Amino acid sequence: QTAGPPIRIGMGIALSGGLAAFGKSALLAMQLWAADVNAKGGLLGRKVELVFYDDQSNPATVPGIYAKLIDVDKVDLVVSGYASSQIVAAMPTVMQKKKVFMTLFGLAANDKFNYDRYFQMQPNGPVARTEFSKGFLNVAMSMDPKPTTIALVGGDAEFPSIALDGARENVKALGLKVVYDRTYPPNTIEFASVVRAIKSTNPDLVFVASYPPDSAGMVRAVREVGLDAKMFGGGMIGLQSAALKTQLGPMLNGVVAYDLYAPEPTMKFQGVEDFLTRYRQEAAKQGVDPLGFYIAPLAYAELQILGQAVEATKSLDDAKLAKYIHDTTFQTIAGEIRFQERGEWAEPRILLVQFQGIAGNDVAQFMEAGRQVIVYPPKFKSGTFKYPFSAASK
Amino acid sequence: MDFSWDLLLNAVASGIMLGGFYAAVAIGVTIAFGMLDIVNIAHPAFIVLGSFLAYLSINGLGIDPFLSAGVFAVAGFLFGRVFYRAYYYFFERRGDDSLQGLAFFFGIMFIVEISLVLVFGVDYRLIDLPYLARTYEIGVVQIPLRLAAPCVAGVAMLVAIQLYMSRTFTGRAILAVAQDLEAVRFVGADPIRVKEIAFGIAVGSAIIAGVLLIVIQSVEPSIGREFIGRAFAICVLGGMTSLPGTLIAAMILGIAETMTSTFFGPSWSPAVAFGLLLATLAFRPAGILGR
Amino acid sequence: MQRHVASGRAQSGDPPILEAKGVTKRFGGFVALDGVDFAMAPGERVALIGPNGSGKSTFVNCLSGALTPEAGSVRFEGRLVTGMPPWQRARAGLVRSFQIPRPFRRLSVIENIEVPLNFALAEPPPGGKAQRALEILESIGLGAKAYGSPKDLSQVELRKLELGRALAANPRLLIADEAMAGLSDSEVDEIVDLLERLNAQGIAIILIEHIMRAVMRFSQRIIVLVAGRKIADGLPGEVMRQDEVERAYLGQ
Amino acid sequence: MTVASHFSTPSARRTPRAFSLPVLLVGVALVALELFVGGGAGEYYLLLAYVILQYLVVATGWNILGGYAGYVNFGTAAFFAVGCYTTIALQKLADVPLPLSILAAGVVAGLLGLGTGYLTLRLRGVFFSIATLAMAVVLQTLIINWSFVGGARGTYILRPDPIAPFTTYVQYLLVLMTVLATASVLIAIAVERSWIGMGLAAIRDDELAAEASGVPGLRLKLIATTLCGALMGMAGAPFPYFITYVEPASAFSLAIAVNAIAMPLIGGTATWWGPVVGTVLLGTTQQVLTVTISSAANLLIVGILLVVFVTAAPTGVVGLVRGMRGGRK
Amino acid sequence: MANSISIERLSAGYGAVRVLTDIDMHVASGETVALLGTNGNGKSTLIKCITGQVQPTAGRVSATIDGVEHNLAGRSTQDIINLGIAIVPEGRRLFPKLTVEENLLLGAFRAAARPRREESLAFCYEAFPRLRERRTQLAGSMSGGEQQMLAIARALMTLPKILLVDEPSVGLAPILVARTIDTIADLKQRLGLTVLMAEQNFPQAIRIADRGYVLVHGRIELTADDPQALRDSDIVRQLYLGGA
Ligand SMILES: Nc1ncnc2c1ncn2[C@@H]1O[C@H](COP(=O)(O)OP(=O)(O)OP(=O)(O)O)[C@@H](O)[C@H]1O
Ligand SMILES: Nc1ncnc2c1ncn2[C@@H]1O[C@H](COP(=O)(O)OP(=O)(O)OP(=O)(O)O)[C@@H](O)[C@H]1O
Ligand SMILES: [Mg+2]
Ligand SMILES: [Mg+2]
Repeated sequence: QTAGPPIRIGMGIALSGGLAAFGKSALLAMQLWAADVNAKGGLLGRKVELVFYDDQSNPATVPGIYAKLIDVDKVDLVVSGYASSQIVAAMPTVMQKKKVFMTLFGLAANDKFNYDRYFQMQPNGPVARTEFSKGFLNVAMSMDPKPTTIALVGGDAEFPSIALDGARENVKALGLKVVYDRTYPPNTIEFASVVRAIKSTNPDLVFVASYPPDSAGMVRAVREVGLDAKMFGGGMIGLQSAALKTQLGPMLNGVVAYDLYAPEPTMKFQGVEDFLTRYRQEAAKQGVDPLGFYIAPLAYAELQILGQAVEATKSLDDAKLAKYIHDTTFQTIAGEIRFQERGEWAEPRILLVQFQGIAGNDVAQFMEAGRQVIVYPPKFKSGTFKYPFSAASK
Repeated sequence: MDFSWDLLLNAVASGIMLGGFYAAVAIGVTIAFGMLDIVNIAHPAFIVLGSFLAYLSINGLGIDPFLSAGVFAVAGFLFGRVFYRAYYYFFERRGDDSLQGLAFFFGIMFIVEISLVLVFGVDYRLIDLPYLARTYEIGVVQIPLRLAAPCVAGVAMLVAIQLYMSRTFTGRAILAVAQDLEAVRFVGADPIRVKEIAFGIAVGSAIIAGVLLIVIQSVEPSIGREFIGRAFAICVLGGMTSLPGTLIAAMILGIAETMTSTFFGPSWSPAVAFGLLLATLAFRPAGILGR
Repeated sequence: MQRHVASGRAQSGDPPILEAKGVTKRFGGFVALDGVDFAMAPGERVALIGPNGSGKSTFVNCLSGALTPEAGSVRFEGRLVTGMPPWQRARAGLVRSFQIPRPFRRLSVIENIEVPLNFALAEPPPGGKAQRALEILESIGLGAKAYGSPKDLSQVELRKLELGRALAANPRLLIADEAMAGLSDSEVDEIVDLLERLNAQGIAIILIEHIMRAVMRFSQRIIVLVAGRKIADGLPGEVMRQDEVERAYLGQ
Repeated sequence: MTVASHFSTPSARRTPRAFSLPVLLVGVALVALELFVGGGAGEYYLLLAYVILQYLVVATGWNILGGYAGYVNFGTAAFFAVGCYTTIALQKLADVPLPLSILAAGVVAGLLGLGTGYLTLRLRGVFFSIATLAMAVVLQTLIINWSFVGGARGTYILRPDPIAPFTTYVQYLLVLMTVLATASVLIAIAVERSWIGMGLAAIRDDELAAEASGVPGLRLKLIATTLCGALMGMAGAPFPYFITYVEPASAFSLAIAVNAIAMPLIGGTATWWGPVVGTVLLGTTQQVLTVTISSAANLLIVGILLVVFVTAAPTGVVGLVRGMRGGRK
Repeated sequence: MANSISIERLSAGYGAVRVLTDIDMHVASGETVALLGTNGNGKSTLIKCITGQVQPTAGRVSATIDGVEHNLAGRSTQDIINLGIAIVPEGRRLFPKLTVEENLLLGAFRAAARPRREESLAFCYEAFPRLRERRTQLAGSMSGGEQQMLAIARALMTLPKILLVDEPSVGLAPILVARTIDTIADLKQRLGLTVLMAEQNFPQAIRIADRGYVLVHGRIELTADDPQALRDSDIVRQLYLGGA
């Protein structure tokens, strides 16, 4: 039996608006964690309760939500919603109250604040900027003959901008020639013009940094227009979700994309498969991403870490928790996690996967190994990289 | 980008295809906003509703949405009529001007959007029609069916509605009703019924535009917001009350976007497209085919 | 072309208060005004008549600035006003009323009068604006409805309001575009009386009217427009006897 | 008939004068009160008040053009964002203190308003509205491509330490916003009761007739667009410090555009207190719903409330109250 | 067949303001009846009671169309128009942004009029050649007189049995006043209409009227069974011919 009032964990999270797809998926994972913990008797013998409010994908609602969570609801712990904008909007309030802040997918959000109780779950590592293109370029340079030219394209938004900045840096270091470097505005519908303009510059590599609807738009346009590049893909958010995978189906073959998890033999962390099974049962009901590869395991792991810290320090004291989290290497369903001083993963683990052998639009195939072959980093490599793009597309 | 005829022709072709789809999006705005003076800011929300109906059609019932679109459009038409009745009852009957309705439609927009979230969830939805996965080539110009089919459907819908407006009595009465509601009675027509039918057509067209949207790209409940600006801009650029004007304006916007995208960098295409609108308004304040 | 400047306060030799030369206005291909010349002396009472569609209202619009003519010039009290916005002309004393009443519907009747009092006058009226507004309303017989809405006025009352609003602008030249259409004989007389009182104060008046009784009673000079051209300009009696006028306007 | 209740008698037109002192006093009292409330549980309420007052400024600004002159500005978010980005640019350039940034934002956004006014002076009614919408899109594109202020990736604006009498920075922000809100309401009152207000009302009803009555239409419209722009810009100026990270999407947010229009409409557009009532009602409701309902349903309820509000009181709460006071109808 | 209007003990007004009191009136088949009275005496209101724009507070309004009697009270304007009663309303009420021809075609909206629209159109153009010249001009940009013609023509397009005309001469040049009144008489003859015409212009109205009523302050002060009786009446002399 549990004793004492529940331990309350508060957050604002996008349940409506443009970020809701990820927000809801993350929330579901966290709710599963709460259920798991409560089934085992809670934390410190107390039940765990999530207190969450819809931030409507609008960061302007966030300061109020966190002030309310901390001052009025008096939650014991806070975690962030998805993503950078919302995290940063909460930072002043959270910092003022000196709360430990576990965050979901903040891009270098703590670089300016240097808050020592900030911990970030996306495995970007200390230098997020360059990480999203590192795998891509690394694999690209392994091709024979070596590529010489690259096209960079991405959306006019935070993540794509940062990923492109990093890509430019990496490309420069490698001495590749940039033949196309343009961005497209949010809510672009027609990507054929973009792809045609890229094609006319004849690049060896095409690196894309995009959000879900444009990721799909780009892939489709590439198939419709045709592209002779040796390698195509990059930091394309959305290709991790079942919705786009099933929509695009065989069009994905050959595309390389960054990912955070793939059901490959190299990624069989403790508990993750069990988690995904349970997640999928719920997700189908709620209209949330039914695969759950992208954000869900990390959201679950986030609370695993917080929970472990509470149990280990036997305390809800933010200072103690922060110290413990800094000092510990955690084994989670998302693998082994250790944080560096600014709260990023000490070792980045951005994967690069290549879609191979996709046939039809059935969702089940994406749960199998061998369809999203990990080609980078070497530690998790699960198959061979196929190139050029046209050949890999078969 | 370096110039080439190949790129130019393709940019124009893409622009036209995009324009055809934009036209479908803007038809309902031209009818409701331009002709009936109803500032239906929730129009894009109705479009997204149409997308989800299409999704339901193929994934729930296994029926090609191009086949069921007609049924949905009729449902939208009837819904639009009921909806207009309510709008009439609460606003027009009392003689309030259309501005009053604006807040009302903002409310409707949220209601539709969140209802979709609650029913369908927040995930991106799309439909896959294998027969549209083809790309035809005419000379150097590539015509992907995924864009061409919605364009053709959009233009066909516009032409059909335009014929209805100019050739039928009810159609002409729709054009008249915005100008002098009471006077429509003097020719023996019931203006409320006329407006009801017109609004029904507007909503019906939104539903079809939604079907076309989900053929073109993936859709989530709040995506309609992105179309508010474009839809209203096209309506105004076209001259408010003119469907042919709407078509021309949609094409212009589409071509401006693809040309900018091809030759100057896509990032500037909204600025060019909407700058064009501003310039047009500055030199021809009544729009292209404004009366 | 003879120019008659009859008695009243006007004296021949005064520089004209209004002088329009070669005013031309086209709508698309259609020529609504075709090189109309027109001059009038301060304090003069002129009637502008012509068949429907002959361009009278269009001419007024060109004089008041609501339309810009394609060619020609308009001088008011010696100043070139072509290209001047309507409100400046109103402030200068060139004021018009509209053929179809255009009240400010969401303002009260008295506020309708206060608008020109606030904007068209060089200095506030002696005794205050509210006072002056009431005076004007009394003088046009709308005193009782001062605080009501124009929505509740009848057509006639709207026409009176239209005139009252023009008066409030303290015109030097008043252009009344069919101020009497639809009024009863006694009301027509009332308005003619009112206009005469104003004229006695030195205001020049252009009357556009189809009610010949009023035209004949009021005007010192008549100008006839037909199809955008001036076909006659002279003393009322003479003009009315001209064949051309009879054919084009009076009938029979 | 109850005509008199709908139309201001001469005394009714003068009433705003009687209100400006109380408004000023309320403003001063609020500032004094805020200085006592520091961190702790108060912080939430300070933030809540900040958001509502920010909308009050926006709604009041919108109403000067939309309510008084009948020109519906759809580009509110652009003016707000210009205020935001003025602060950001000045902060990057020279670390300019916030009160100065607010004034600068007022000037920049006011100039933008003036420019819009000039560009669109030939446009009446809906054409003007759409032109402002187009202007917002163009501006957003410019900002997206202007890397000095962060471009598409956004930029961080960290809050400095609070200055002397203030114990937290939020308190400081709120006091500034309270001053701004008080000022904007006073401006609205001044406009409403002056010749400007009457001229704008005449323009709203019939622009041609107004000009014929000597109303300098263009000049008054320019005054209104400038004031409207300046107030919205000033409302946006402190926003970067409020959310600390600004990207174009959050500065040009739909919420701003919706609220700027919905709040005056709910309250009533004919008087200065319409937007005040509307903001307090809708703003409070939104804020409270956000932190009480833990699902997307809060936006649903906002939507339903909007619909209910405007259907129950189509002339705004002000109109409703007047109607009730006037007896029948 | 018989087409007539009959009004019994009718009272009507706007809100608390009573405009018409105890009106009894009859327009028999094939007659042209003039409704006289100076401004604000209720002529338009009476016509609006017939067309359902104003609902009477008491009394009965009925019309007989092709021998069938219809009670008009409580019916909507469009229903009444559809019975075969057309109106040329006060202020013309055209569709300013539609062309002349579109305005006319709309006139044939009525189910009974639709099949014969081409015929009616030809008739109207023949009766008003000016309209044919201006068929593509927007109605709103036409002069007052042209608009009046269009309003009459539009009413004819509904193929009415009974024509109600509210002050056709307002705002017309003298030459057009006479011509318009003649046109109405002519149309009546050619189409076999029953006409009720509200008019202030007594001398013109009397030229074509078979009978007349004079309204003063919302009451019928005179019922004249022939034109001469109207001319001879004291009231008319007082009101129109400058007596008193
Ligand atoms: N909508 C209305 N609301 C209130 N009163 C009205 C309305 N319409 C007309 N009235 C009043 O009713 C009375 C009769 O008006 P009506 O229009 O019937 O007169 P009329 O004889 O047709 O005059 P006119 O020659 O000006 O057309 C007038 O006093 C007028 O002020
Ligand atoms: N905006 C416009 N576009 C096209 N034609 C116009 C426009 N305004 C006026 N006209 C035409 O110009 C001519 C003159 O019109 P105007 O209104 O000046 O006549 P008017 O002499 O005032 O007639 P009325 O006595 O009937 O008022 C008419 O034939 C009219 O149709
Ligand atoms: Mg005229
Ligand atoms: Mg009348």
